[in-house]
Amino acid sequence: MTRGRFLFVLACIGALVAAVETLRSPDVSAAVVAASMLATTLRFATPLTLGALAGMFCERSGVANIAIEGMMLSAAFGAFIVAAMTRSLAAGVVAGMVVGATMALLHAWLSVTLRVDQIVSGTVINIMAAGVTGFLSTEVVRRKAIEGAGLLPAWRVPVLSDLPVVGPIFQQQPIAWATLALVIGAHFVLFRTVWGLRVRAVGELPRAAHAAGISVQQTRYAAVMVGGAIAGIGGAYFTLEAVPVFEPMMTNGRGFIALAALIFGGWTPAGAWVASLLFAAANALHINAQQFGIPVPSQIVGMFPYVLTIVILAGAIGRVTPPAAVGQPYVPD
Amino acid sequence: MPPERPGAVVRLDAVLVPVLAIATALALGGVILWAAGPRFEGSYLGIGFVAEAYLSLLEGAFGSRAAIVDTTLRTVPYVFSGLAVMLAFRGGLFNIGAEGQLTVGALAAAWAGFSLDLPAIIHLPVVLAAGCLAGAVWGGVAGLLKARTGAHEVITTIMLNYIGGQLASYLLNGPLRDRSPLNVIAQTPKIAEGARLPDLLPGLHAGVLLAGIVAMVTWFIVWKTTTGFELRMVGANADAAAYAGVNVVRRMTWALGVSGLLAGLAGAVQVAGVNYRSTLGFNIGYGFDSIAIALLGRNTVSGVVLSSVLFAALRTGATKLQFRTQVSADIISVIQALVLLLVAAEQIVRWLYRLRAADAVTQAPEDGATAAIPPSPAGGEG
Amino acid sequence: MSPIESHERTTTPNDLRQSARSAPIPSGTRGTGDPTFLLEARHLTKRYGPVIANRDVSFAVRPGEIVALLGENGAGKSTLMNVLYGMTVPDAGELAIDGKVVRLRSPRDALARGIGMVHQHFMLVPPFTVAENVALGNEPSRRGAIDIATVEARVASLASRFGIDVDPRAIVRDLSVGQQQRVEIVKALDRGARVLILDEPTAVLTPQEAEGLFRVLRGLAADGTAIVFISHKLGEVLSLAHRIVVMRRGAVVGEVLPEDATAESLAAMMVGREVMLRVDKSPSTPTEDRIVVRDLRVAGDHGGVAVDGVSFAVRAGEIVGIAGVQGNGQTELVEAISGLRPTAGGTLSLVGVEAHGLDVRARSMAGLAHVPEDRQRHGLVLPFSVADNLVLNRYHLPPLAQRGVRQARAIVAVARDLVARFDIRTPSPEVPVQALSGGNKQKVIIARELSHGLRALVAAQPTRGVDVGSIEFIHRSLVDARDAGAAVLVVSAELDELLSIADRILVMYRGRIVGEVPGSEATREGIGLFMAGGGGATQGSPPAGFAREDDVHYVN
Amino acid sequence: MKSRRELILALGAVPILAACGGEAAAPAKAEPTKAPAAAAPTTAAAAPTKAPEPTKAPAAAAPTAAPAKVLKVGLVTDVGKVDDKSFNESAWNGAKKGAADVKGESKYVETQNPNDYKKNIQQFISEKYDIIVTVGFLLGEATIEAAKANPGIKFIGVDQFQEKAVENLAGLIFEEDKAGYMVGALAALYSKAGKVGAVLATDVVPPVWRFGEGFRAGAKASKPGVDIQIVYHSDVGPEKTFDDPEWGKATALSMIDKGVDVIFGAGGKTGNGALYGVADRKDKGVVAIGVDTDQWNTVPEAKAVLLSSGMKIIDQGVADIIKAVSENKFKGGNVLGKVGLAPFHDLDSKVDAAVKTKLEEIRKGLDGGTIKTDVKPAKG
Repeated sequence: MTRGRFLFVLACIGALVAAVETLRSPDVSAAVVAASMLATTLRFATPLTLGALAGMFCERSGVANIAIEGMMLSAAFGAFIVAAMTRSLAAGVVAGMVVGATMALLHAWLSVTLRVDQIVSGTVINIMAAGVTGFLSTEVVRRKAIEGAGLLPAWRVPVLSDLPVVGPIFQQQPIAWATLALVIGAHFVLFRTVWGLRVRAVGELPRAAHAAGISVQQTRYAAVMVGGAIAGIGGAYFTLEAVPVFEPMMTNGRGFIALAALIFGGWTPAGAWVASLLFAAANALHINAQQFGIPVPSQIVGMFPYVLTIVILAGAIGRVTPPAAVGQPYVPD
Repeated sequence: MPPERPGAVVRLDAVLVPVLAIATALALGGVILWAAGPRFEGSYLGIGFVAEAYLSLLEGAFGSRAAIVDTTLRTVPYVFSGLAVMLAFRGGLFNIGAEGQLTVGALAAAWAGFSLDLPAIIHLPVVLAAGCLAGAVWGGVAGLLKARTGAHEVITTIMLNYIGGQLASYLLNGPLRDRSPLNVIAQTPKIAEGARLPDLLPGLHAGVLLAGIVAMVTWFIVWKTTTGFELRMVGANADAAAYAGVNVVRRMTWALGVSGLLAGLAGAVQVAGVNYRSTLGFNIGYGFDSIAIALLGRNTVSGVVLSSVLFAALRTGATKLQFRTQVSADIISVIQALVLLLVAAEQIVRWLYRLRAADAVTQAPEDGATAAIPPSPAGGEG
Repeated sequence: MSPIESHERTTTPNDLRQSARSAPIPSGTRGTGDPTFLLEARHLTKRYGPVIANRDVSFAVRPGEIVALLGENGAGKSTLMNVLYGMTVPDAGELAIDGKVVRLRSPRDALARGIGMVHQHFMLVPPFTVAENVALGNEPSRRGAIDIATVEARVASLASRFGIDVDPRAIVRDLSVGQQQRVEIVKALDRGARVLILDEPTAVLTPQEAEGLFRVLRGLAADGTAIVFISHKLGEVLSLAHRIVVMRRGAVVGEVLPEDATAESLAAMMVGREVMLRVDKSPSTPTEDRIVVRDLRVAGDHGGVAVDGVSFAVRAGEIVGIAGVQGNGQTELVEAISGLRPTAGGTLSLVGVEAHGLDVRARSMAGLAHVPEDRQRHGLVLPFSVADNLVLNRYHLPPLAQRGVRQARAIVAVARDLVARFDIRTPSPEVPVQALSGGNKQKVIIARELSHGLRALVAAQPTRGVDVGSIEFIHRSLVDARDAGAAVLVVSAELDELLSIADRILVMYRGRIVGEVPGSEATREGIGLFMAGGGGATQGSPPAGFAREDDVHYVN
Repeated sequence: MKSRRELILALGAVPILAACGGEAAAPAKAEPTKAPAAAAPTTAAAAPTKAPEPTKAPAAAAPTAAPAKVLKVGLVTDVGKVDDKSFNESAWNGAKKGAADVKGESKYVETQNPNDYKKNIQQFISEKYDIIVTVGFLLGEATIEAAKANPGIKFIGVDQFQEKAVENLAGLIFEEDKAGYMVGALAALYSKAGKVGAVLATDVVPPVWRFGEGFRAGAKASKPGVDIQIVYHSDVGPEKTFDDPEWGKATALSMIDKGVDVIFGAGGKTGNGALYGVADRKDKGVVAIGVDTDQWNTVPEAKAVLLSSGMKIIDQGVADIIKAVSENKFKGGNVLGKVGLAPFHDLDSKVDAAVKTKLEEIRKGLDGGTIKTDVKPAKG
């Protein structure tokens, strides 16, 4: 993410907060509003960030991923059903990761091994995820009257979570905390580790990586599946951290907003996180403004991430460069 | 890269693989149905249940005159949007935005239909043209961005789908909303009588005819005109097209614009022939379905038409299947996803049925010449 | 050499270099099983569909030996090299290292056994630093993180030891071609290469840069590294190699020591018969200007100036050649003339018309034909039929199209005519052009470009990767076009080609024309000097400051 | 089943069910038919004693109808599933119960796409069903069309207001504004912080909007000066707005952050999300109010914090009309279903008697027309 775009994002977030601050009702303190907006923003940003990180590992290795939505949706279902069956939330999260990674394995098999067009492969996964989870939620969850296992309890930062105004920010649930850790972890993995270097090499110039003795296929499989597992955590967020139920189509297009965040963030973990925060902040503003009786053009809020992404892609606010080999199957020889 | 003009052997192959893919997907769907069915009740194995499910699907799609009419009506928008995706594919572009283009097409058509006061003979064409124009603009934006800035059309068309949805939400709740006190729905007023597509047969509007004509025109343009030649050239090798004097920027914009036009026409025909208005939320699912249709149809016009019939039949028959078996109609989506999977990854089908791979023209790499031409998004078999 | 030693050498490559050998290079042999061979290929065969790229190829190299693999484009050198490096698995035959048969399934296997390679198309990741590129695939790590500092130190030490100038922290994208090649060599050395394979390493270098490279290679060989040097340039092969292996049509056709060979004898082995050096042609009788370039400036792909104020004119009835090492602006110049690339300044007139604002199509209609440098990328639409490719520039004109509708019968008729006239070997005009051989593909392009209303022709690398028979045919066609009154501009990296057909030769260096020589007076040496940016004795003066610039980049 | 008994018992104790009939607040001038016999306003005295055990119901109903053939009831959902814990489920329960009561059979078809409305209705027509229930106002047009074309079949359109009565179509409509009004009043009266909130699906959908604006009016009227926070999920399309529990929860939490202590969640799964959000903060003494059905039964996770629900008694309304058909008492036109508050369940002891009294007054006022919600039928 370029410095200019980073400042642009900061300015946007500042403007969002300022907008609420100036228009809020007199009996709620500014600090409360700011803290509340921040809390809401972090909450909305969690699945977006996870989705964007999932897409990042995938695309950094040169495999386009428009199937974040499908991976998250199927993981949301898998996490829910396993948690419900085992009555273990931890098992549910693991199941979410396994399901996400399994969908990713399908994506990798199709696009890396069989060299199916990566967009087509992503489309297959999205359609399949919607159909299979819808079908199973009717035929299994409904028929067997399966009840959810509840939600992951919040983890409180000892002293800080008891503070009056900002307290809620420091009592997030595990996946929200894990997301922050994953942003840092993903940055470290991608830019500081051997595997990260190889993933990036494979995504930029696969023949160079191949010539250096790296298996392009294995690296892509691994990266896509790591991404899938992260998408799986994002899916588990919906059914184990946000609400204790699974609903068909409950990811509600967030996988595509995550894709937008990934692009807006220039395919970097920090950038994707900041972009997710920005998009989440727009939603938080939408909610907060209504709370204070300010009419908001909802459709404009709804368009915000998508318009911004097109603008960025068109190069109007700095330019983003995708990994050079994204979308191209690697054919050795 | 497969040759564009396949020989006879390959042509047979081009039919065989999709047919086997469909059969395999239905078989797998049958296994799922069987698992969901009452298979362990007594000695009942549940095979009959699967058979009943598929028979009801067939009956629901083709079992009566009404069913056939319904399937035909559903085929119409699929043909337009499937052709839209196909045309873009031929130009090497992936139009995921059929849904958004269809939405804005429907909006524009409805607007032209209820707000303009024109004689019937020109009103209908104006309505259809308005839908085409709006769709063309929506697709053309993505084309222009691709051609001018390199912004990938997959991403921009996805984003434009969402923007189109929000635009529809705004317009249908605001400027274009039916203001009659009785209307409580986010929809436009009904379009004028003269703006509606006449019925060919009771319940079957003339859009069917239009779909046939447009399919033939599309075929003619893609395969017989210089424009189509340029389109295919850009799709197969944009660099060579530029070298041959084709204005690639213009041709890409044109391709996505015309693709959007066709999708917009799908929306307009739904407005003029079926709903007589544009209602929020009525255009869901066309985007991905049309991609599946174009791929299943191997990006050929006849393939698109046949695939459209198949998808329409699946959707139409789903009701009866659900009614008879009380199994979730989501099974249809599962089957569609399997069809798409098997068509896209035809190696699976070949492996399953031990088919010989189509004679790929392999060649030795020439020293010094990198044959680094990225594959076109769709396998481009004619 | 025992297996244990070999293992140790693989892991600690520097041992070998420290015990630099100075033993005389044994004379060549094609026999197998010689225990002194470090790397040996035995009876390799590799097919691609109907094409046999390597036929029963046997080849070997000893430690400290520089073996040149000589052959024309398409002789099978690259395939052999890919097999040696594990990138291609042969259909038959085997490889032996230190006398032991090995199977190389991937470059990883090759690298592990001490085989390093410098590819013609560099295998460097542009956004990475030099150190990251060197580390790739062999990364030291500490507590999970890459220990890039260690790699940087290793690069610096290797660089200083072999006199290779590279900054380990530089971003590869920002380096010149010559520098990138050095990074490739360092990369291979860092991986402990005992055998270094270089694929056409001088194709992108000036003669001076090439000389620098040779110094490095000789140093490495003296240190015990076995070097396989792939080339089709006779001169450098004779001056560098200890032993020369010649390939033709996928097979090894001969093996000689340089002291026993001459350029002529090598050439004869390469092509299988005496090369006709000059095309039989009459003196040119140039008339009016057809291509006039004045002070033309063209931007390169990544910003920067690729063509920096070039002026020349090509007249009807003459062939003007542009010589120069690849990457000195010739590609951009040709693209600017044909309309594919916008100009950044200066004027260009074609057939008497100011070309500014005319697109590719308009220039083509005005009578400009263009044989592109990269025929796979620009010249042909591979999945299209031969017929469609033969009309790629005229498909929109009557009688091939009437009111926007293509006329299949007329197209096939034209195609049949061209197939016959230009002797294009194809089963039918309907088959996809990708099924044709390289020479026939090029003939498709030549046929298309030379067959209609030709007034000016720009041909870039017209015979690259083409068999000898086709080369003669193409040269003949160019001369015929000239004699028919066309202005012909030929850009070629093959000096011999220009020497044989051009009436005048211009030399490009760093975006400028640095010299002009009449074809009849041109010599390899004279033009070579210009190509290196040096002043010519014949005419013209080097661009100001060239000498200074030249030495900024490399200190050997 | 248990739920019904408890509901009605509770109604006996707190008779706050607003069964509004007559001319009161139909969106337009058309005259709603009074809900058939069983749907008559439940009175405090009658309800507890007459409440039939559902298992016994068929026995009671059988002698009255004794149909020669089995009555077939088909139901077409709006886009969604019959177990949506919301109006589709409620209507399906009503259809099942109604059919069972008259020894008929029932079947449903779940709609996947708005384009399928007509076709799904047609399915039941071609199978010669006697009664077809269509759920949701979006199906209104398709239902009217089908009813006109098939005069021999009785149609029940849930949430479908009819401009002109169709003889064989009963439009079961509800005054969500009144339900919302009562919810708003309850919220305002219960709130200790003086801050109440509503988390709603999109205001583009009229019943949602009426719930929301009714809530506003009720809260304002009952406790002037109360801080009312109403948030609609209008930034997504109608196909998503009901299916976004994560958003509902986040919105509820955002309100709780600002001191809101009573939250009304209305809008399918999105509204349910708000209930989950409140349940998440139950240690703060925050309570939630559900919608459509008594969500104490459908959202068990929120039992402990569920104060009440703003109900549309769809199931009983549908069942009653089915019964009327079997008794040949069916009449087309708009049928006004009952709306009201669900029992307080776990929190009953926390609601002051004064509040209960006040709510009863409001119910009567709404019922009798002395209190007006002044909510338009739809936004804009």
